[in-house]
Amino acid sequence: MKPSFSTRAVAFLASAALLAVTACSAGSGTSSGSSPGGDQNLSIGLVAEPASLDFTTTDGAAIPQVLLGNVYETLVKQDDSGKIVPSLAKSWTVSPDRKTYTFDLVDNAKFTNDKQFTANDAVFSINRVKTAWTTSLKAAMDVVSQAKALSPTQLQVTLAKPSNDWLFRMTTRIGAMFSESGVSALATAPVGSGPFKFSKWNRGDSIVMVRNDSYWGSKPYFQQITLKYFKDATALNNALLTGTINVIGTVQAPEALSQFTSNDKYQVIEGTTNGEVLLSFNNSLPLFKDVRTRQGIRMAIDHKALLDTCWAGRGKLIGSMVPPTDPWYEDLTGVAPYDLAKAKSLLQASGAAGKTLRLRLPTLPYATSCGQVVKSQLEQAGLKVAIDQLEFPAAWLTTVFKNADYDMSIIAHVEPRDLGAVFNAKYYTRYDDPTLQGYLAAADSGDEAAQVDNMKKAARRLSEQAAGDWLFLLPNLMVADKSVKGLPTNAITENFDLSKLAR
Amino acid sequence: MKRLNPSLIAGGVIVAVIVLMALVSFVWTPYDATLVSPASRLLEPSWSHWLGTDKFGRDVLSQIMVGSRTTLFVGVVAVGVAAVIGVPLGILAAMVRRWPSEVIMRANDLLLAFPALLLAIMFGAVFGASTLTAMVAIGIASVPSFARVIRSGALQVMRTEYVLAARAAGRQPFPIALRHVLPNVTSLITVQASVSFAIAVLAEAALSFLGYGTPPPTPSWGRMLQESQEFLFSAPRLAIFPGIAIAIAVLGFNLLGDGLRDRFDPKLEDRR
Amino acid sequence: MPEHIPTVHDLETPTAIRVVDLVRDYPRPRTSLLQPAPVVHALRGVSLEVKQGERFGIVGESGCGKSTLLRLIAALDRATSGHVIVEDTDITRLPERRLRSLRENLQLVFQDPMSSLDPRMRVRDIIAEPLVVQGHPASGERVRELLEAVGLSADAGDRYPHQFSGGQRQRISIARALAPRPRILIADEPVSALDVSVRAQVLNLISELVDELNLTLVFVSHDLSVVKHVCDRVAVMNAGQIVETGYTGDVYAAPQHPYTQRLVSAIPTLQRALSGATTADLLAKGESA
Amino acid sequence: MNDVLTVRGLSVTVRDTALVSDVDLTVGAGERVGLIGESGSGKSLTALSILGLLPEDVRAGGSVRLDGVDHEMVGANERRMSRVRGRDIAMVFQEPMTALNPTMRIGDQIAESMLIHKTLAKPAARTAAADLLERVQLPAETLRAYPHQLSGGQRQRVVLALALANDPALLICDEPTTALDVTVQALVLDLIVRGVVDRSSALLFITHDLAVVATVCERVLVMYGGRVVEAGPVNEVFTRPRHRYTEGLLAASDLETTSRRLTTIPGNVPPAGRFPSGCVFRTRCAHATALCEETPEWTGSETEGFACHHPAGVTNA
Amino acid sequence: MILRLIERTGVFLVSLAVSSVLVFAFMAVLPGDPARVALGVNASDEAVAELRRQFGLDRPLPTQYFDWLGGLLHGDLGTSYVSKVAIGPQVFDRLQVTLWLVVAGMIIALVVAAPAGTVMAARHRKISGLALSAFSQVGVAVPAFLAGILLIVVFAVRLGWLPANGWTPPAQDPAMFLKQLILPALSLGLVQGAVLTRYVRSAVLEVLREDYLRTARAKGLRPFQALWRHGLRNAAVPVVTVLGLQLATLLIGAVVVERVFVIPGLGSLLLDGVSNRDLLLVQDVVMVLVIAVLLVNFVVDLLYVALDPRLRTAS
Repeated sequence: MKPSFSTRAVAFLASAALLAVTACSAGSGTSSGSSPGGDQNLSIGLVAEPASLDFTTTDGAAIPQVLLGNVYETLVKQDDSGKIVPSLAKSWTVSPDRKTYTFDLVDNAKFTNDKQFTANDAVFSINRVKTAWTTSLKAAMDVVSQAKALSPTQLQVTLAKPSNDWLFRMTTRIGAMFSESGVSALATAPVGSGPFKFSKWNRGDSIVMVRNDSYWGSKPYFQQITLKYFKDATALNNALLTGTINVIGTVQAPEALSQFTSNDKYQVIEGTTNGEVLLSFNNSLPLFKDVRTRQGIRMAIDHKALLDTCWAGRGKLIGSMVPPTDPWYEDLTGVAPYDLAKAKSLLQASGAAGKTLRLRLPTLPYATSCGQVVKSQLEQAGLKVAIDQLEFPAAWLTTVFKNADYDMSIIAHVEPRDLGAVFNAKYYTRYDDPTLQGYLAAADSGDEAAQVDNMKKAARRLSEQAAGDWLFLLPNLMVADKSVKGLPTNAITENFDLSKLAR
Repeated sequence: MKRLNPSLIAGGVIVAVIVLMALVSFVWTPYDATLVSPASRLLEPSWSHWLGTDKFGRDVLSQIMVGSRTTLFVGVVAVGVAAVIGVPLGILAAMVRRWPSEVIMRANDLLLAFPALLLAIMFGAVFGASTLTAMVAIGIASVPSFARVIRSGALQVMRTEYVLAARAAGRQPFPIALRHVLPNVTSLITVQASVSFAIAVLAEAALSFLGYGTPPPTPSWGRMLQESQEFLFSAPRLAIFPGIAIAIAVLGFNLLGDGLRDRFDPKLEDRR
Repeated sequence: MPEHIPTVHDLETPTAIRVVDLVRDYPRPRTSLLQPAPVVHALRGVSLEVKQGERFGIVGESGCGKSTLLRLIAALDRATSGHVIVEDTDITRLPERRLRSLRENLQLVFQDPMSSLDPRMRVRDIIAEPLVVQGHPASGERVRELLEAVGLSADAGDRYPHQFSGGQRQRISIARALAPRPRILIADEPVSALDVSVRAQVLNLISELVDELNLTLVFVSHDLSVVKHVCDRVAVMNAGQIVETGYTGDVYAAPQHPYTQRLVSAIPTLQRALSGATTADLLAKGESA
Repeated sequence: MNDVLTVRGLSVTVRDTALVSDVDLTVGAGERVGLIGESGSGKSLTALSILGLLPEDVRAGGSVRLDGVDHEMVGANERRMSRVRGRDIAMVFQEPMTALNPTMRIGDQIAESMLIHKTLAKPAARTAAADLLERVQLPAETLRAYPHQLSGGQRQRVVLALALANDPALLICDEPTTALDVTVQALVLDLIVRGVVDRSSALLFITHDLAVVATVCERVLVMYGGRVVEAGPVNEVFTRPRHRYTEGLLAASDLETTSRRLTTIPGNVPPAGRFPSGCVFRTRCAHATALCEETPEWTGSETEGFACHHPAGVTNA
Repeated sequence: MILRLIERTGVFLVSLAVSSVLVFAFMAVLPGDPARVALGVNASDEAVAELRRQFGLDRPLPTQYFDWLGGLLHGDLGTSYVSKVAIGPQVFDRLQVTLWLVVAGMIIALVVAAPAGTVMAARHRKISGLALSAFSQVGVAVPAFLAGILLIVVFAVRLGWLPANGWTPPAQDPAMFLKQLILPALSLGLVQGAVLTRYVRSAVLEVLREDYLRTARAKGLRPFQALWRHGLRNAAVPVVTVLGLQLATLLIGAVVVERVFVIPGLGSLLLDGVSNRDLLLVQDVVMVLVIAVLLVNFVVDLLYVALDPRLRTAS
């Protein structure tokens, strides 16, 4: 597979299914200012432990979840509503041809190695993506033709062609700003300019972050935050129940929520994420080339019942590859409503009825759970479904993702704005649709209004063509001690913003 | 005089009930064990669902009935693999000269260094997680204990005068192994098989818990237990029923093994 | 050791078994890597000759090598050096497949009536085994005949060994040995595990059969009195060697070798005891541990 | 001569099967009494019930009294019995290879018998142990040896040494030489006899070997099928047997006979507990009549007599 | 005795060598290119090739094997393909955690099993013995993780006496370390204890039938005294074998309990390694486990000699 299949970055990766909690920067609670009783500690329970601290060479959602925004900062970031707002860049301008971006940088940011943050660091960081990064995400930077420092606080980036997506990608890990002299041991000793400093990593157990007392912005409330990792959802719940942790960052067992909702010691936060749980089709197979098969399958699934059964009714039903936090969101759940009779006749017509389809599931809780419901529902519509479980990530990535040796699969795509990346001839969905590609190209190069308009068309096209079935949108479910404030309602970015947390 | 002992009776009855349950499940279960029905999810035990339903609305009793098939399959595969490799190996080690025998037993000890769970996980990684691969691994891991037990039994048989008599009559080694050694170690094989069966059932549960066991939707007690975890507080029965089923099955096979051992081992019963 | 070569009492009679300078060493498990494995010298050069139709006894205490000697004669073990010649065939180095005639002509009866019969086989199959192996038809007729010859009823064939007493089991053992119509019968301590009242029965049976079937008998025992009753000639073994050979009456009445003398004097007998012999008298010729 | 051991009406049963019935037995001080019988005759069970060491589900009835012990020993509790065992009664068992603890040095095992009964303190017990070993003609180094370093005969001598450690009033030997070679047997038998003679202890010697019992003992009791069928001085019983079983046994063990054919007792010894009712020997006895279905009365005194309806040496109708 | 030691050591070393080849060979056939997994599926072929070169995965297998083995001998376990950090210290830390857990579990098992098994054997026909026996049968039948979950529900969640999970190194906070150790050690120890009890029972039963125990009682020892002084050491021989085997099994078997109690032990490291296809890490962990098992067997062998004088020298 080639490193890039369009100007657009292939955002999705293993991370997708790891169910990263990606938190938005603006919290729902009130955030403390700069001088709270800062000797307080907080412990947060999470699910996926990073394998390394270096997201330039190691994939996965777990690393940016911890480091981005907390240790590393970006020039621009997303707010709760998905809007791009300043961070290390105070402001920026775009040239009329939409190819040149000029950023004005803050002048008081300092890395934890005591070096001042300057435009040279920004140039270094942007160029380093192309040269030193090894993960597939680096492709998002391919569109940059030149980055240069106009002054210590002014940066100019020139793109090869207009791209709305590039600026958005700069809010993700790609946009992380490194110190020129601080990249020697990224895997173990990250150096950033953010509100927290990496302190200690007890592998297999926890990562400890401490407040960066020389942070240029408003300082976090907590002196020390421990991120504890739990592979087992029940263990995570027990840890909160017995006071080992204060916050469950991602509820992996929604059925078990009742024990917290019924107890007034705890608060439960429910919002949305970017995680579209996709029932993917291998569109390169003859059977799936027939739109009736795809539509039949979509209509055979009772999404409400499915959500109730496999994720305790938590989450949102969506009709396409767009979460409600994206500007071009429309409710498309009505495009292919549950209609068993119609589903049967469509499947009959396409010749799919009676055929056996391989549903190859990654070994992840929601996939295992939803897979059984999907099987049962599709079988009522006249299909036969054989479930295969593939060990995640290694086996699933090789078999389904890389070799596309599958008929259907279920996985959550948690990368932001990943519609174009997922529905693509070269991606494992093998969805080759020039019309769709046309809309996407127009969206990327046009102005904001054109972008929103074209993205809406793209989303509708996907839904009508039934390129996949969007089972539901994973909810952002958190449980915390009642006293913890500043937890994000929605989780739509790559990082979990720790700086807003308070008591 | 060989008398039936309580262990043997209890173990035999439990195992018979499980086998019966598995057989019945082929022709009849109260409900389709794999049918997802959102309308009837998480029902308490009642007259229509004796043991209630799970989060998919599947009937727990039906799943336990069908799950007994998995349990038996698990044991049969693991014990089968272990016996098919271990028994000939043990007999061979008892019959060949000292050096080859030493080599066989050393190799056997080496296999002992790879615990069952480790093998199962590694096999799962290579061949993909499935009940079959896991159980083949468990079976292979059980080979050393089979080989050891059978070897010591076979050595005893080889020292008897009836083997000497057979050799004096001109019997070749292979027929001796088949006609004299094998029949006289069958009691050991049965005991060992019974014990290994119990171990395999436990191993399947542990592997299911780790996600290397029986994949869905095949009903398995181990996976039922694993799936029940998030309901430990809201519906503990979902964990209790398969947990009890596993414990009883293991108990049954262990009791059967103990009972058979007591029955076969003349030392335990001092009187004839 | 030329003095140990038995005197041939009758040159006319053909030799049934001839053993020449037989040595058997067993390596013991090594106790160290540096030194060679220690060796047990089970037989240190044994020579003897058994004539056809003779009743030959071998006497010795445990560990003297008599069982090893028997196994070598029956080709159940390999000699370290020396020769075993059975009916003019040197069987010492013959491969198993060429031992067919030995397997037919020479049969054994063992000591332990518990362990000498396969508990999982019916008596009928046990007795027929040597026949089946040799490729003879194992007719029910022959089995019945054999059972009858050893004084068991014909229905005994349907039962399993554990349903018989020690004496009866030894009879079954004898029937099995006789099945292929051997010319040589080797009995290894056949009565030492039996009760006295039953011992007499089995000894009588062996005697009768040997006479009737004209067998050569090699009878091994630790009990000189039993050997004296059964055998014409006896070889006394000690520490892997034959220390004395002779007619049983002579050896018993006038032992020549010091070991034999000690052995003979140590045997308590009723007559001696009733005529006032005490335990001290058993030790008359010195003691050993 | 006072009686060291007095057994009256001893019976041994397992569940409902009688293995030993109605055994009367007296051993006087310094007296050597033999108990002879074939397998299943109940002779070993008799010995074990005197010591109170029967297997768990085997029960003894009747009475066993020991001179110097003021309580009935049948059914006595463990505490009382353990005080008697090893001090007043000692026992040598049949199998020397397994009778000693393989993980304990010989010296410690011998000394233990004295330490348990506090007859001697530790250092003295050690010296006494060396002394005892010398008495059974074993070198002093044996003290530090482990059982596996000794031969069967040596081990049996160790067992004898520890049995004699506390100068017991009664020594019971249960087939002590059956597992030994003849030459070794001679030595062990001599040591046993000397051991009891030196201490004027009573000896109850159990064996199946007529010649051995005749050599060792003065008086003998013949057991068959769990009953004493005949008793008397060795010379008397072995030259003029009265019970038909004794008679048959003597004939069958006579290997000195010039005839090629030995005299036999027909049939087999039944397994323990499967002997016929009435006279236990009647199924194998050539002289048995319908009368023998009744248990024969004991004829004669306790030390000399028999239980037979058709005794030998009497012209019978 | 010393020669025997040398011989046992020789066997131990040969076993190590053979198993290292086995482990390496097994890893070599594991599907999934570690470099590609580390880089993500969309990585370019050039980048994958580069990483393979960097890790030395492009060299012939024998070279890779001897390099790895050489590293092992120097205590260098290499650098993880995925996390790019040295594996050695990680494995060492995790091994320590697992060892604490396993040893604590074994101690509990032994403390439970030795008296219970002995009583069961000594009173095997009495009600108390039978009751204990039945109890241990049930103990054997309960999966360890289920026991763990039940313990958590009762002692941590409902009663709140102990933490539900987690791990604190003893040096950091001994009190917390002990608190967190109790429940996992119990769930491991009780189940293993139940298994061990059955072996103790049969070993003691075996010993109870031995002649020397009768000799001891004939000396005047009471039944329990006789068992205590003469029986237990002899019964220990078969029990030590089982203990060794259990210890070996537990090193990896503890992974389930590690999962339930969220303990960063060797087992969970292995599971992570397998799912991340961190090949070298898996290879190292498996090798360390195998070494540990062989080492335990070796020690058990030596223990036999200490326990049973018959094995010291054949006179």
